[in-house]
Amino acid sequence: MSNHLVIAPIVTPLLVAALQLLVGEKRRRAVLALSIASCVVLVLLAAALMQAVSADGALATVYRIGDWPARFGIVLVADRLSALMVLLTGVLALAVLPYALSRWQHRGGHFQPLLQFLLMGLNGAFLTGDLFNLFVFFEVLLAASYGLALHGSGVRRVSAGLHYIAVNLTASMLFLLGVSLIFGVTGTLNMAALAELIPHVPERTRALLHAGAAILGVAFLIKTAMWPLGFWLPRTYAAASPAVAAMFALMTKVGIYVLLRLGLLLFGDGAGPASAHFGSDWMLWGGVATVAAGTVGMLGARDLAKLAGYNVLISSGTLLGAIGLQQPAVTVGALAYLVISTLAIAAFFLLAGLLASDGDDDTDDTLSLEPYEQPGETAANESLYAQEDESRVVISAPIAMLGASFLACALLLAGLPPLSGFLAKFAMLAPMLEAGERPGALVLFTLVIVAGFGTVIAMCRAGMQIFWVEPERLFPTVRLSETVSILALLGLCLLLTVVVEAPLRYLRDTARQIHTPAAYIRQVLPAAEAPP
Amino acid sequence: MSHGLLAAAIILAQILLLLAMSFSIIRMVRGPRAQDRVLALDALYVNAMILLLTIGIRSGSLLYVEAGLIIALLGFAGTLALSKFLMRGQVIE
Amino acid sequence: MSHLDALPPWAAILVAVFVMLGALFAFVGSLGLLRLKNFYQRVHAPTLGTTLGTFFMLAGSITCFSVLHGRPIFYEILIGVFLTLTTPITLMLLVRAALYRDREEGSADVPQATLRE
Amino acid sequence: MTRRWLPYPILSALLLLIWLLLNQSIAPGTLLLGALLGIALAKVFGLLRPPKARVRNYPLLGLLFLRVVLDIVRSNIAVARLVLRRDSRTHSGFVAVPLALTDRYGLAVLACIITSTPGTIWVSYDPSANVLLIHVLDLVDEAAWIDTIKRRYERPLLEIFQ
Amino acid sequence: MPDNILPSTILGLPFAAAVLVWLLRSRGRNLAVWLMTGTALLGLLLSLWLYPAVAGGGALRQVMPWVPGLGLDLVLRVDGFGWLFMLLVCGIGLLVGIYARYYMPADDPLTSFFALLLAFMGSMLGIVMSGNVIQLVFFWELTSLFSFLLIGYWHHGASARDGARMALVVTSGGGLCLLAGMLLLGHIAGSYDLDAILAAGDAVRAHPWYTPTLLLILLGAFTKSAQFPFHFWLPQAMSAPTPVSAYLHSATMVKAGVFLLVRFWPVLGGTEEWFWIVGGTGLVTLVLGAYSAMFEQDLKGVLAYSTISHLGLITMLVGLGSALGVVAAIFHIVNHATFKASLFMAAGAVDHEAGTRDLRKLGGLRRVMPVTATLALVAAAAMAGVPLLNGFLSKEMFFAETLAGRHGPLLDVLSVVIAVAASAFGVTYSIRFVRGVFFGRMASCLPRQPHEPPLWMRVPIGLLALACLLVGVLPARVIGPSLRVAASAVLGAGHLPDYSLAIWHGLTTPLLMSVCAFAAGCLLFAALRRRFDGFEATPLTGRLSGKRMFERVLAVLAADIPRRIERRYPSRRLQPQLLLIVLLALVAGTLAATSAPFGFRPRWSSVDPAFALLWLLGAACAIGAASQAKFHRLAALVLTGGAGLVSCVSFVWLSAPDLAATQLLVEVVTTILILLGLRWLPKRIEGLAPESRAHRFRRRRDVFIAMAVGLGVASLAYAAMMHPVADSISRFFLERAYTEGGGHNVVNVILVDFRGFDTLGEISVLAIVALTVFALLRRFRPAAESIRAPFQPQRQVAPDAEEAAHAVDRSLTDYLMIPGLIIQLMFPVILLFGLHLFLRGHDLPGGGFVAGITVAVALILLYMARGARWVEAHLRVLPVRWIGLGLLLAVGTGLGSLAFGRPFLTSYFRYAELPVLGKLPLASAVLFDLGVFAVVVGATTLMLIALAHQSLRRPRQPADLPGGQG
Amino acid sequence: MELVLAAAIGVLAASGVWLLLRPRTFQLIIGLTLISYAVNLFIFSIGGLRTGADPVLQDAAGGIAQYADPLPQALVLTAIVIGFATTALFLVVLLTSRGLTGNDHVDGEDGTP
Ligand code: NA
Ligand code: NA
Repeated sequence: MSNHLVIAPIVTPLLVAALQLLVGEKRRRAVLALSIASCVVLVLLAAALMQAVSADGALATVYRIGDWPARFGIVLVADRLSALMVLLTGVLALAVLPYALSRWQHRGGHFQPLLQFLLMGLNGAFLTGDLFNLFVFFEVLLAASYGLALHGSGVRRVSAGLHYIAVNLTASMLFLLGVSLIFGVTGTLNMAALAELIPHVPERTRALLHAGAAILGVAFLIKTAMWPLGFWLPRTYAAASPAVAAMFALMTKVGIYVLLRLGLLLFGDGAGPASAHFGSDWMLWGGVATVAAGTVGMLGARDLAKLAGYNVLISSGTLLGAIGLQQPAVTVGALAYLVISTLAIAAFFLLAGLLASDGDDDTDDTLSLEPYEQPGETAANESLYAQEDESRVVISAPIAMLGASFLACALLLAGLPPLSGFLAKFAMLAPMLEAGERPGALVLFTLVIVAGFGTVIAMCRAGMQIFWVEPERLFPTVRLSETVSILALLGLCLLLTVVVEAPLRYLRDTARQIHTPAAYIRQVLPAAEAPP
Repeated sequence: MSHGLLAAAIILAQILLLLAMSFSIIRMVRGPRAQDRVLALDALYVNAMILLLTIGIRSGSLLYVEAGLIIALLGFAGTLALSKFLMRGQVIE
Repeated sequence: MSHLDALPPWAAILVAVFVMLGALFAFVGSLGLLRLKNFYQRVHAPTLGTTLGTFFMLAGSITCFSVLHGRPIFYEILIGVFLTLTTPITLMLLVRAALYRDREEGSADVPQATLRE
Repeated sequence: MTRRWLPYPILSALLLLIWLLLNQSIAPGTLLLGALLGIALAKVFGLLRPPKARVRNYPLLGLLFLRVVLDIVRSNIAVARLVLRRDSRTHSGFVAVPLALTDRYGLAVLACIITSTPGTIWVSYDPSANVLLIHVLDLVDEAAWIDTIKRRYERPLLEIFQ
Repeated sequence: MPDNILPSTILGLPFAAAVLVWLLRSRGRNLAVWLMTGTALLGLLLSLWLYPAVAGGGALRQVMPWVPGLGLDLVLRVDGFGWLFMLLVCGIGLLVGIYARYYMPADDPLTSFFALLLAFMGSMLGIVMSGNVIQLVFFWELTSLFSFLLIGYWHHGASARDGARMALVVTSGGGLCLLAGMLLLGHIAGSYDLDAILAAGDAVRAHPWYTPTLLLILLGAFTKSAQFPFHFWLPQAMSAPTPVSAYLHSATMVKAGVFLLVRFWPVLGGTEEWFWIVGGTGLVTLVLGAYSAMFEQDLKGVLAYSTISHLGLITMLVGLGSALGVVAAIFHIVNHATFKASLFMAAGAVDHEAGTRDLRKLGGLRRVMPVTATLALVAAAAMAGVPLLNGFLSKEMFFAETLAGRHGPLLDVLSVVIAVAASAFGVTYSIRFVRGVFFGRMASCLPRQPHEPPLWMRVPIGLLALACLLVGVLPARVIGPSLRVAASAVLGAGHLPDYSLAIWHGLTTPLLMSVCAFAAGCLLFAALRRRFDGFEATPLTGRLSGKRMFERVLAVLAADIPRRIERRYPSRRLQPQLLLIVLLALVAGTLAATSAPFGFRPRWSSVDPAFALLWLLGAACAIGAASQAKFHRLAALVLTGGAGLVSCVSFVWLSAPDLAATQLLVEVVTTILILLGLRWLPKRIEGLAPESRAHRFRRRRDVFIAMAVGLGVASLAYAAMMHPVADSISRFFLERAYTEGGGHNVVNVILVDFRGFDTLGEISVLAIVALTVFALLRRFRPAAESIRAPFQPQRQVAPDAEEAAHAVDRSLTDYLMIPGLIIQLMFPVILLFGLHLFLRGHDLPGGGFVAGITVAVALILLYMARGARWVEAHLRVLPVRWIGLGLLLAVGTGLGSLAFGRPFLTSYFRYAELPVLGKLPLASAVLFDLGVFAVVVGATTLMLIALAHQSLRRPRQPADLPGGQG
Repeated sequence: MELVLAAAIGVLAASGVWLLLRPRTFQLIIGLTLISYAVNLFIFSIGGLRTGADPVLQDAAGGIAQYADPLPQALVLTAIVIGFATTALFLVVLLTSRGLTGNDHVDGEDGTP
């Protein structure tokens, strides 16, 4: 009876990664084929999962790992929100993969397995219904992200990576403290069970519960790069190789996802008067501050990748504020914005990589020692970093394509028509006015619009500099695969301008579902499975 | 009576061992040379291992011997590495 | 302390003596670590703990559990075996390193190097 | 055939013994598994191409063992006294011992003996000159120490291993 | 074609054509021209076709579902007002298309130009046809975007770029304000549908958010229509190709602002705020534009400022608040579009033929281009408000409206005077325009030899001039019905004010004002005639260049200040970031913990003195490590080891042997790892750098913060320990571990069965980290001063060099001969112990992880004792293979249960009876644990060895690096 | 017991946090190690402390009250392993940083002592 669709998005990339390790780095084609297959399968799986959870009457699919009752074992729960995030992960990975194939993956070792591990971690974080398991998957995706962020080495990456790792290790410590406090107070780790127990936590331990939640919250806010916890982000993302940075566009969204999920599940309306909406003001005002800081940073940024990095901050601040409002209608818009901004920022990172790819080769270093390979293969060392020959279809003079892509990114990020960025922003801003009685709502509303204006200015300045001021500027040769990635992401955004209603209906159902968690709880913990 | 004696003996032994450990730690802090600190760490491990045996006796469970076994068999790896580092400036060459 | 109540008095006293003796030797060893004047003297002290200190404690443990379980249990012996094998390695390397470092500093208290040692 | 399957019988036997001790059982399953592991791990040891060893005199080995145990107990008490003595002015120093023993295993055993005995410690060994340098905590007579070591430990070891 | 799909056809046509032009760009410019003109003509004809549908005062609506869920359907709403604009957009678009074909340089393929122009036309149509305010904003921003691209069409010139950027920033910024305003409006009205909003006027005006809403919408309108103080972008936009100026910057885009004002006049108008803001802005713009236009030297500059002025006039008309004003505004919109478009085209023709637009250089061109001169004369006369031309009529209405003032004598008189003055300025610059170009002395030394432009460039100008004349002569016949339809659409069919479109109303005050203005204008021109050429900038206002101010403000607000702030972000420095994190966590935790009453009383439970003593030691180690970490790394490492050992003893003390074993082994491995790395760190010697006061302060501050954190964590821990929850899920595990999990060691059963999924993730982390470490170290470059081997081996190796025949590492092998042999002997013993730990893990402390680390330690010991080369010559360790296999095994075990129809990782457990061996437990979890074991072995050795190899490769020469390791 | 352990956790955390805020990479890694000790003990202590409890199920199991709480232990084990992995990674990254920037300051630029 169990629907293995739920576990598949986690196991597939893990399996593929293991196989890639066994196949060995040297057999490049086999490794690539595995990666491509994995990403395609992931998209298909996610689509099927989405289909399954959005069928009529379906609430969520619960998968009990090890066949233990949900309350005690680890469960995976695929509801509309998780399915959406899993699909987004798959789509992003599939779109970014061709780009990574061209020349970027050879700047260091084991790129493809690390990417698969990242996908495993992301999908796991989105699907798990267990708080500690969430920690584990966070660590998986973080570890993979460390590897990917450092991919290619070099001063910039390593010193940014050092900060990134230090900050995230600290965050992981906070995560553990928070989880253990919550477990200590409630005696459970299952999210649904927690939601069920929190209203009944005795008053004498409620303070502990709140402290745990607050510490946990800080950990997540570090991941979402809330001001003033997010100064690491622009630098890290700018230093990462473009394909990696594009995948990272999703990383802050994991924090958003968790805050959205746990915020509403554990501290929604049903959490009792003492705990309801715990921390939502922090998120709102933190989001406001983050948008402001991101806008200022973006206007001050001097290179494209930094600019993109600050756009990540703006996006995550916007989302943080929006989910801090805890209004279903705002959530709908926020989810739309989440999807669009992720795709757009990813595309922008890829584009920035192409536009600034000269001078990036400071990291090339001849390798000396390969103790773990057969001596015969070691001789092929030099070719390890040679450029890829599979996809060497090079487009010369790609200025029109690059320019159009840049424009599209700018429009998407600024939320200007005709692309879906406008719709997403509208969908989020309009209901914000309904929450007008909360002072932060109007401030956020204003700031989001101001941030859009700032984006126009910054992107206009950057774009004109690149495309208009220096028309004789030497554009890099662009490979077909790189173009494919960028166009796929932007095309998706364009598609979402036209096909809006069905996705939006899905998001509306999603928001309704996460704002009324009773059904989720019932689904995860059926009455028949009462505690022994 | 004899059981009271045994209980007291165990507690006293534990205190003695902890004092022994504290001597090691004082030596660790005081130095003066790196080799003194490493020696003290080694002694600390041994004392801890003996302490684990007393805990095992007190709780009546053989399971705690396990941890002692690990210290006896593998605890030296750390001090070995430290010694080698002092001698050669690197651990593996 | 419920487990220990099952011990017969003779065993309890024997175990108590073993435990005390073991702790005492370990204690004296570490005291030596603190009191002795220079490194080459101090390096001898912990051996008390690794030899008789451990030995008595193991004896206590073996007595205790053999009596408790009603059958001979020599599990702990392995600790002694392992310790006897591993302690010399560490100490040899450590003293060698100390000697080297003292020679480097030109200390007069240590013998100078032969061509190869 | 035996050489091929059981290249290091003593090691295998010792491993089996350790296995039995670890598992605290002599059930047939444990024995079988222990024997298998003993053989397999001895083969792994063989991969490291250790120097060849031959023990010629087992009884002497046992005697040496008893002698060492006795020495250890004596030295324990002596060193404990030394530590507890109020004025801790002891004369200690290095002693160079010229050796006749060259067998690696013999030297290894000697190292364990000297280091395990409180009050003496193996410092370094010069294989070209075959001179052993030890440090003695309570050094009164250098020559006596050289004699003790050569007589009490080296000679039996020579008999056992060479 | 039925009416109800006509609007969408009209709207869709230009976009479709734009895409087509873009796609067929290889086919050259003629196709583009045909598509442009054809589309515009078709649009014009179809719009005319719609006349019956809107003539009755009603509105034609076409609704296409887009995002109904957001209240956002594609509503096309054609009423009389919109219809009039559609005619304007399509009509002038047609003429501009024809004109551009001949105007643009012959070598320009024009495809992207026409594609943009078509897209712009579509966007403009979208604005005027929007029946939904958000949709309106959507198209509004599109016009900003396309105008940006059109202005920057010749982007190799700096002025084009600056102009384009300025236009984009100003108009899209306004557009965002408009979006905000429309969102507010929609919120107030409860719908974004235009009809609903138009019907909710009273509610809107009474709403507390009325003023912000009004301001935001006006910001949108004013920026687009170049109203003061946003007017400066329009003259800059004149760097665009002239057809663009003619189309966008006179006839269409800038009219979008006033379109908006008229459109929302019924909703927002009629209030004090409206009067003051709109009327005032219009007035200022009117005067300022007209005044500045007089002193421009650039032909297009004159027209641009004149446009600003006329837009100000229209704005003022709308702002005055009467229905008649609205009618006049609509009328003037049309009139201005016709004469200004034709003037721009004429100016373009002059530029095209003469090669310059500088009024000081031009002159006397009527002799070489008489047709153009005549047409320009007519249009300029219309602009000046000469009777019998359309400009006269709307200006009459404007004067009449200023006279009908109801805002106090002073204001009424002032507005009349200003109106006349601005009109006079208009006359002056019109004369200057015509005279400066076509009359006077024939210009010499022009860049080109001027002659009459091609016929098809003159035709559009002629048609527009003809329109000026026709409207001027036969207003009621030509424009009357359209104007009525448009005005009634805005005002409501029954609320049309009395007005008459006649040339002659008798000797009225407005006529008198016209005459005055005309006379004054002529006089002014005469007075200043000789001095115009001398003005480098506009007197009085010229120093306050809007452009420069804008650039400055933008540079300061959007670049300098942000850059300065951004530079102060601690993004390059880790310490402040960590400090912020720690502080925020501290504050958040404290606030949350004190948000609810703390319900526990401290209980002095029995304190075991031995345990207390143990932790006294632990604390000493921790604090010692903290204090030594800077200058005495080895001491710190040793002390950290002490603290770890103490916590390991505590685990045993508190009945957790598994934890103790794991902690111990991990600590051993960590120590070795750090030692392996220590060699690459720089020497650090105490007391070299004197400590500054700031550093001392920072240290004290950090001590304080650290103590606060420690206190906080300790209190949380204590509180939590005092309140263990009664019914934790642990009960379940204890009850089922043996019966259902098949193991006595509950902890291990949890790890490999109940929560095996965590373990799967955990070994993945290990694998990932090992791969990362490996990848990173492959490109490791040590610092310059650590490249040389440490001094010890150098010194110790010295004797080696003397007998070079021997192997390199004699000193190493000799030194480690005896210890190495013992370690070699222990190798199988440790492996045996590791296997033992593995096999019994399910029932007793142990398990895959501990066993894996044990095996890894065995390997490392061997490496330490014998050196990497020796070990790799004897054993082939393939750590990556181990990792891969381990992961595969773990996942495979998990997937195995799928074959039995059970979920992932469902364990299988039973006892097998074997002949000699007896009962053997068979648990699938053991297989899983084997995977864990393999991953741990692989990952740990991979990391350790990769790190160890760094020492190996350095002292050697690069030449012999790759091959000779085996 | 509780009080002692709480104080121990506090001291470990404080020492670790202090090191975390220091400028040298080595200080940072030692700090992170100490903090992870503190966190591990914290998680462990959450289940309540027990001395002399059985860590492993006996065949003749009476009640389950006599056993130590296994879940926090399992969580700590996972945390230890993950902490080990990330410490190793951090170490290598700090070494690489030291190699590339030439110093051991956390920011890669040697300004402060
Ligand atoms: Na000794
Ligand atoms: Na275990």
